[in-house]
Amino acid sequence: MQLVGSRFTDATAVLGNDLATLPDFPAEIRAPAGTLAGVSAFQIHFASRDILTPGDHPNVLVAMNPAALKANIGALEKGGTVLVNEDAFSKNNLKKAGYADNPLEDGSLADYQLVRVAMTTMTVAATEDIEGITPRDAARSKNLFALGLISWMYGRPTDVSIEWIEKKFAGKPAICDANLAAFRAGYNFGETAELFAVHYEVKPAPAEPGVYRNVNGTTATALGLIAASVKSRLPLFLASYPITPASELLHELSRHKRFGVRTMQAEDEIAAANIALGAAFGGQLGVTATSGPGLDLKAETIGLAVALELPLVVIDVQRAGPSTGMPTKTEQGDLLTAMYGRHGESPLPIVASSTPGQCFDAALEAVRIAVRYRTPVILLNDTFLANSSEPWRLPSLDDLPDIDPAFATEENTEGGFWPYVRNESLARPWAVPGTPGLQHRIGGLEKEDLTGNISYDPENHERMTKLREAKVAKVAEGIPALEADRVDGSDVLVLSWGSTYGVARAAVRRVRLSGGKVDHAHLHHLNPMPANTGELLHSYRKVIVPETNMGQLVKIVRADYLVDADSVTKVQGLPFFAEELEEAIRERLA
Amino acid sequence: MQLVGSRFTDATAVLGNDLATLPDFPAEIRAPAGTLAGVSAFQIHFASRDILTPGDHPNVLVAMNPAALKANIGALEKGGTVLVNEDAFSKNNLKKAGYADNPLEDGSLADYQLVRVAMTTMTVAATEDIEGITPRDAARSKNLFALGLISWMYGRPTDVSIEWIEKKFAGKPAICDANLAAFRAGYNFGETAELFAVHYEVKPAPAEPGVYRNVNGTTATALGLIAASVKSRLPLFLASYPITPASELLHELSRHKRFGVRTMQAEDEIAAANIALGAAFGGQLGVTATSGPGLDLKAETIGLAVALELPLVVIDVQRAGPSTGMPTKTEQGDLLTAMYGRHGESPLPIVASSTPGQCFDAALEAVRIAVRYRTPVILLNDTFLANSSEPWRLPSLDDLPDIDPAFATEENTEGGFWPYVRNESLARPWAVPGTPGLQHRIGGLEKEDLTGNISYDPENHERMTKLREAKVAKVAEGIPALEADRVDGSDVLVLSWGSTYGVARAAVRRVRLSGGKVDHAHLHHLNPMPANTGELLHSYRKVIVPETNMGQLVKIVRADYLVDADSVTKVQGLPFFAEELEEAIRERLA
Amino acid sequence: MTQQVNGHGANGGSPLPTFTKKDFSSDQETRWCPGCGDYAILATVQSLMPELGVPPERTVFVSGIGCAGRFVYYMDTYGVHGIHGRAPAIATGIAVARPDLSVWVVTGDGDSLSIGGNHLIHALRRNVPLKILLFNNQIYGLTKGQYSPTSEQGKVTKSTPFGSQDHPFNPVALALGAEASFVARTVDVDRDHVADTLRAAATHPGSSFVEIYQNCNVFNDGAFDTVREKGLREANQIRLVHGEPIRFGRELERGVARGDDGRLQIVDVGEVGEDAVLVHDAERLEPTLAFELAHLAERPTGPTPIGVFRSVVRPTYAEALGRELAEAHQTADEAALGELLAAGDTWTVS
Amino acid sequence: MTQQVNGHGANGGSPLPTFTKKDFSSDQETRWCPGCGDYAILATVQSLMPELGVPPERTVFVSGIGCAGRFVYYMDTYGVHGIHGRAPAIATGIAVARPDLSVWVVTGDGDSLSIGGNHLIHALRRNVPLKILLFNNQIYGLTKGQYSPTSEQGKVTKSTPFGSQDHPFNPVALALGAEASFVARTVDVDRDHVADTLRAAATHPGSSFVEIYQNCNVFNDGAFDTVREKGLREANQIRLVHGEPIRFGRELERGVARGDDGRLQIVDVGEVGEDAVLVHDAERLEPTLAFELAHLAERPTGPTPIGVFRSVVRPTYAEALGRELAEAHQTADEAALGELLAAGDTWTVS
Ligand SMILES: Cc1ncc(C[n+]2csc(CCOP(=O)(O)OP(=O)(O)O)c2C)c(N)n1
Ligand SMILES: Cc1ncc(C[n+]2csc(CCOP(=O)(O)OP(=O)(O)O)c2C)c(N)n1
Ligand code: SF4
Ligand code: SF4
Ligand SMILES: [Mg+2]
Ligand SMILES: [Mg+2]
Repeated sequence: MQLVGSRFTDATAVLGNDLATLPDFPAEIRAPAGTLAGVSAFQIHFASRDILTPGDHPNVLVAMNPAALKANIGALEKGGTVLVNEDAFSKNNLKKAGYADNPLEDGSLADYQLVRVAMTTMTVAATEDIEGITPRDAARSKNLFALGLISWMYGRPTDVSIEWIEKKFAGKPAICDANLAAFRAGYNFGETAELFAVHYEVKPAPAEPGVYRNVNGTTATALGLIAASVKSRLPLFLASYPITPASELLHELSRHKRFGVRTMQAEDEIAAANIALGAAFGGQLGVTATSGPGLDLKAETIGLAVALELPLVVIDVQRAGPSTGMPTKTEQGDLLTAMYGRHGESPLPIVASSTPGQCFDAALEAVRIAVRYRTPVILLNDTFLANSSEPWRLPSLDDLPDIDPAFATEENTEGGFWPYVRNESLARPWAVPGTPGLQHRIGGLEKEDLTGNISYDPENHERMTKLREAKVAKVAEGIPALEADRVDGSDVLVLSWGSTYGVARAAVRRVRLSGGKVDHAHLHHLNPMPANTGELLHSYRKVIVPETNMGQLVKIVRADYLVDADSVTKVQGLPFFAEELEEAIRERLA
Repeated sequence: MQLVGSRFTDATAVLGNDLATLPDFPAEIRAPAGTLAGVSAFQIHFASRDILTPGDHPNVLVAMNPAALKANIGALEKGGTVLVNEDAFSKNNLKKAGYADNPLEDGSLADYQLVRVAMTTMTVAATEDIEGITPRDAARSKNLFALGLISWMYGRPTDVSIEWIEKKFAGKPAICDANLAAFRAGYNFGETAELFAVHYEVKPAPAEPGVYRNVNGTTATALGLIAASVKSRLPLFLASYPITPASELLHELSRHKRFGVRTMQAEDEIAAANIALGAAFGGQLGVTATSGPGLDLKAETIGLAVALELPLVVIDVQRAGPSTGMPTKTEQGDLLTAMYGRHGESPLPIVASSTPGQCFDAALEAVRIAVRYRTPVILLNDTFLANSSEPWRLPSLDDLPDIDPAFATEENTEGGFWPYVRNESLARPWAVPGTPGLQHRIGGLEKEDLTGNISYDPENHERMTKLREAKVAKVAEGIPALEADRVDGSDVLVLSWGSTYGVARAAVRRVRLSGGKVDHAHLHHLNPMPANTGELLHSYRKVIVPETNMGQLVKIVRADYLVDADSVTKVQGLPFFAEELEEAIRERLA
Repeated sequence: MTQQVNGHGANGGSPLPTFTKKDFSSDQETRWCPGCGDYAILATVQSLMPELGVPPERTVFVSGIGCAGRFVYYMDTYGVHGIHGRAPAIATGIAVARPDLSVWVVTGDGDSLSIGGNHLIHALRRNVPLKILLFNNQIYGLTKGQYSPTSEQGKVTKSTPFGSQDHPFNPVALALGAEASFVARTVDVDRDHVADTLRAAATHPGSSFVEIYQNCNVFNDGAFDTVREKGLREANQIRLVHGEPIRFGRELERGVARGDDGRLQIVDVGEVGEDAVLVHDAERLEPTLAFELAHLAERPTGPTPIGVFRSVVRPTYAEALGRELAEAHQTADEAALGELLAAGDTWTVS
Repeated sequence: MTQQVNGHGANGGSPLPTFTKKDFSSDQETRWCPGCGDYAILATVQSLMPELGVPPERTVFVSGIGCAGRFVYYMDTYGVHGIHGRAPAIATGIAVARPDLSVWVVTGDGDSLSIGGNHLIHALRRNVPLKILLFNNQIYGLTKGQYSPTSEQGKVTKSTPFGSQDHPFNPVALALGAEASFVARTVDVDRDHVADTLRAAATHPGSSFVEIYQNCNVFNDGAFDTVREKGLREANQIRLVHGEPIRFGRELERGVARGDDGRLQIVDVGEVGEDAVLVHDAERLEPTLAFELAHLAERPTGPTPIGVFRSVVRPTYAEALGRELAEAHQTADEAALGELLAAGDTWTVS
């Protein structure tokens, strides 16, 4: 069972080469008698070989009834996904399995990602028009519904399963149709309801001492924003419009009333950005989260935030584009639009998360920069980070950065207040409504330096344009230098950003294990980059930049530092696999 | 008079050093008796020394009454601007001046850019609350209104004029206030009504034989689109939302009913882009025109067009940003957002106009590429091009490119039609509604190669992503190589794009006149660039890229060709002046 | 009028071949959840199409993003699955460019009333010849169950664990406020009523707006039971029919009448007498009566009017101009172009 | 209610200093065309502000782009001159974040009804505490005279040399269709009426929507003469006052009454008798009467209702929740944060 599960999903991960194992497979998930004795369930261990966690805890449990759940939940790893047929959780079945309360309701599964699907109902509905199929027969097909569903979740090709079903039930056309209908219904449900392969494993760093918990990127981002709110004393105001995969952050934060977190589902992404910007003008921590299509729509408003010089955090959970693309698949396709996706000269800082747990630090860092420099900041996450989880070491609260809103409270010129006077960080004062005497008006028209009055003066425009750019450049002064993870004698560097961190480390480690000499550096700040970036890159004979896009960071480093960086790309809606990247590095070492 | 006018505007062009001439100036525009005898009017010749046209025809005529108009219109150059005080065009005054019909109404000024302003009314209104000022006095101040208005139009500082007025009328506070009010009213009217410095001069190329007329960039663009419509037999459908400076194109095209040109003022830029895209699906020539803020809003829809692979022409008349910025001022700030301003990997061709007349060819070229490759194309114009005019040699109709929509009319697979089968240009078939048997559905989700059905298959996504990129790259096969204008022994190249063409040529010519050796090349295609671009750039020791932005093309050539190109920028809402650029080139020759 | 626009009967005069449901059904597998209300609507639309006398190739379906948006893939007509909220704009471009086509928009309550609200009200105001079908399931289906602008206030969803704070739209009232010339409402599973309503919508010149109560059995099951389920709907569907008294209930024992205070109220026909019952007038020029009926039930939780609220004829967007432009385009040749280019003042350099 | 929201009287209990017009006037030079209707509105608003008892520092004006949008620069309050059409969204963020502020939106007919239509209807639906002033001049002023969604059909403008093809919106009707709780209309130069209307708007809990007929003397002069000019307005302004019979005309000789067919009509009071005249009820819960009055005059070219059409109290957006969150934020300290981070299942590595 376990075995089949693993074979199924290992195969899923590499795709294609698993056809052999398929035929016996559905049989394995035939519905159980429902007692602990005759349990059937199957567990999927979805992991590319390299990033297997120590100990073979499965990551996904598909439980067709309470008994199956009870028997197998113990083995499932924390943070894993539990996919249940909720129709089977009747009082009666619960009793049979020896559950006092319904585990789907009583919160006992809080540590897992619970996905409830009415598999029986849907299977029956899907098969009702088929001649000569009783609801009983139909119900039997629900395993095929489950197979269809996980086939969707793990992007398995359907044709093979379909052929197999057709062969297997060649004799019984009705049953065959029912099973096909069920399989398709399951697959389509996954697609329609945009269910994810909810869980990937990322190997944790060699565990430092400390208290750990499992978090996925969405939760870590939410916690980071809440921490930033507590640290800065700024009320957190998230305005978003639902979009896969960013909706989860809206869902997550909407539960944290206790921290005074305000979430608002806006009428669209443009409104969401403007509402968050309004909240920022009102003196709160304005955040808006979206994915590619929504980022496009926010462009004009982000440009306004650049002109207003107000703190605003824009989170883009990247997904496969262009256009609607593949909404549930991962991609690093939005770096260049984050850099340049606004008309005119409108630079802003960009931060990117590297691992599920690091999303916490990245969120804090985005807030720190936004508040300190009074600027919109784009935080780049992606589908892979949002839905992956890893053991996360709880930070000590004292290690968290202090974030001081430093609101303006006094006039800053005799007899008045000028909103565009700058401090040593080139940041302007943040004077919030309610502060007597500091009334001021700001807008998107070019402003006169210092006074902030509308100005069409040519030199002033050039000065302000350069000031806005210089301010963003200044952020580099407050961030750590780019460090390479080195081995002696290496003259090749792998430079990664975002969620490619984990696989780049793994690939580099693999290359080294077999004697290859290669270093690794990772960028958490994409704009500005650490001050020493150019110098570091030039210290190597070769720089390799792996990205799950057509090569975006590589364009920036080539333009900025004139290094002949080499691009390794994958655009399949999937993360790199260590073996793929290892291969690519080897070729370039030769 | 003439003299003052010229001094005034030469000064305007370089700004600042004209203060000396100011004091006498308003006196010069004191209202005339209104008879041809005692005419007063003034003419502004706005031209930076280098780009003076042969013959000293003034470009702007400010006529305070019919007599002034009649006396001076003859001298005004075709296409010039006539700024009139329409209040003064009473039957009576017209008779006095010997006009049978009102020249403002009878179309006799069709060859000029006529700006009618009710100067007297506004002056009276502006001064009515001033103690001790009779409407008669008030009316006298209208000259100051005119001065204020042109001060706005030519970006003159107001403080000097104000001081001067205050000094001049120190004795008579009421008159002084009235004049100040009038001056401010004029200046503010210019700003509020977003009036332009409607006319710049660009030196025509050494005139080849042929028939010439004057066109500004807006008209040339409109003519190019109409020509493309006639050549392709595709009805022209412009959907736009008004925005300075792109509105003029909407105004211009809306007058060409006779060519079946459909213009639609949409509810916003997003709608405009989608309406144009819908028209394209319907088999028409869909065009949408806007400026920076509107381009931001169209981003998501342009991405959809990339996925649908339908012809769509998006015209961006660039203005000074970021955000609302300086709506009437010019800038080349949108190149990078045209390249990358959409989420995911969504490449598209980009064409940029170089001179007012060349806007005609650029528009045709944008349509040719869009139709041939079934792709959205961004055409980059700017405020300077749109409002400048130059003598334009009429093209012979046979020289115009043939544009063949090549609509699909037959099934392309046995028993069916697949919308994503590609031809040798990697273009897909354009099958328009009404064609029996070719019904098909297309959308923004990733599509299966060939069939166009929705596909989440990893390899397919990578294949389609590369196909979309390869298709755009293929455009390079159909465009001329990049030619440099060479002098012997030069190892420095000035590489320009867009409206910087004229001044780059002028500056290069100036440098050469004094013995400097420098070449010049100009890019009309920004994406893809001509196939030989890298090779050409690498054949020089130094490449200088002048842009009226913070350096955008330079980023692209550095990234693509790894040339250490040098950026010369100006971000003042004004074009370069030849002397500025000459200076910058000299420094780099040394 | 419907002869020239909406593609109706427009077949170059030649007699129309007769079509069947199959001619309008694509080979794509339907991918909604089993039990979804969208299936019933699809089946009805596919069967209705042949009746309308517009061949598949002159029929276009345009949709935005959402479960409803999948609809276009299942019709064997021309179709565009656009981006979220923009279907009315894309469809406007198609319909204005091609008056010979019959253009349908399929959209959800989030797609058309949340992100797409502006395009919807402007299409209605302009009276662009579009048949707009709003599948209202009072929820965001595709994104897994957030509340929508038609969800009841206080609704607990993924994005509102403590209940939504928004007062919802009444789609029929919003459309009427936006000058819509044809406004109707129907219920997904009520096949005949859906067919009758869409038939009327199809032949209406200009924009027709049809709100279809659609059950999302996965994320918002039962939202419309009152007017949808056997045993309840008989008592709660107030079926509006132009020119007929507004009566409902199993024995038509109840009706709508105007009280002395001038307001509409639900009455017992027995008590007030048949003559007191209001006669429905969908063709009344001012939208006030339709608006009053729209507010008879703020939500479908009790007696609720369905059918055609308003159907008035006013000029469709740029119709005459469209014909003029089409002709002009035909005659605009290179000669004309030559004149245009040489217009105004020219001079010759030799 | 208005005690807690909209910033009214909210001054930490301490008595308010008294303010003057000057306290609300910025030092920026007004830059509208001489004779523009915007001047009159600005003067009235600046004089009204001191009355409202909200200090300048707790007053915020938000605008979009357009001539109307310049308004914010002339008020010595906090202000945001946003981007085109988005003012209601920016203002929503401010008002929801800061219920202690009095938030005003100044917008034009293009800004709020064309590009900004969606944000407007959603703000109204949610009943966010905003005072929305729509300066309706039926034209695009700043961009030099294109037609707007309120321009009459057939209007000849720069973008429509052959006349516009669009049927216009009726802003009051649109707002009512969008569930607005307070809807009014007034005329720029009618200072007292503007002041009275804005006073009512200011104290209304939730969104108040005020259409102000504003003359653009440069690009659309005279659009409102019928209800704006001496000699005409006396006969054409139908001044709505809650609880009073709807009468107008120099001697109040005309009125509005409901005919036997149930429709509103303009009557000669002498003929029908005083008792037949309809008494205005702005507080009637359902918006139907207000909607009928909105359609009494589709355009201000004859007798036209002005004043408050509708004013009903319903919960403002997230009001109670807002208080709850504010308190929660106060008490959420690092200890609480520590617990949150360590929530769920943890293990220790040593
Ligand atoms: C620009 C953009 N924003 C958000 C989304 C995510 N999204 C897709 S469909 C949808 C709403 C679906 O609800 P509805 O329109 O009611 O359709 P239903 O699924 O209920 O039929 C959302 C928010 C998107 N695809 N694009
Ligand atoms: C995104 C965007 N689109 C278009 C414009 C150009 N624009 C500025 S104001 C305006 C309309 C002004 O009309 P209205 O809202 O009625 O205000 P008014 O000037 O009449 O007071 C337009 C189209 C812009 N600034 N931004
Ligand atoms: S989620 Fe709801 S609306 Fe979407 S397909 Fe499933 S049942 Fe239908
Ligand atoms: S253009 Fe019209 S609205 Fe704008 S300032 Fe001038 S008069 Fe006022
Ligand atoms: Mg829905
Ligand atoms: Mg206006």
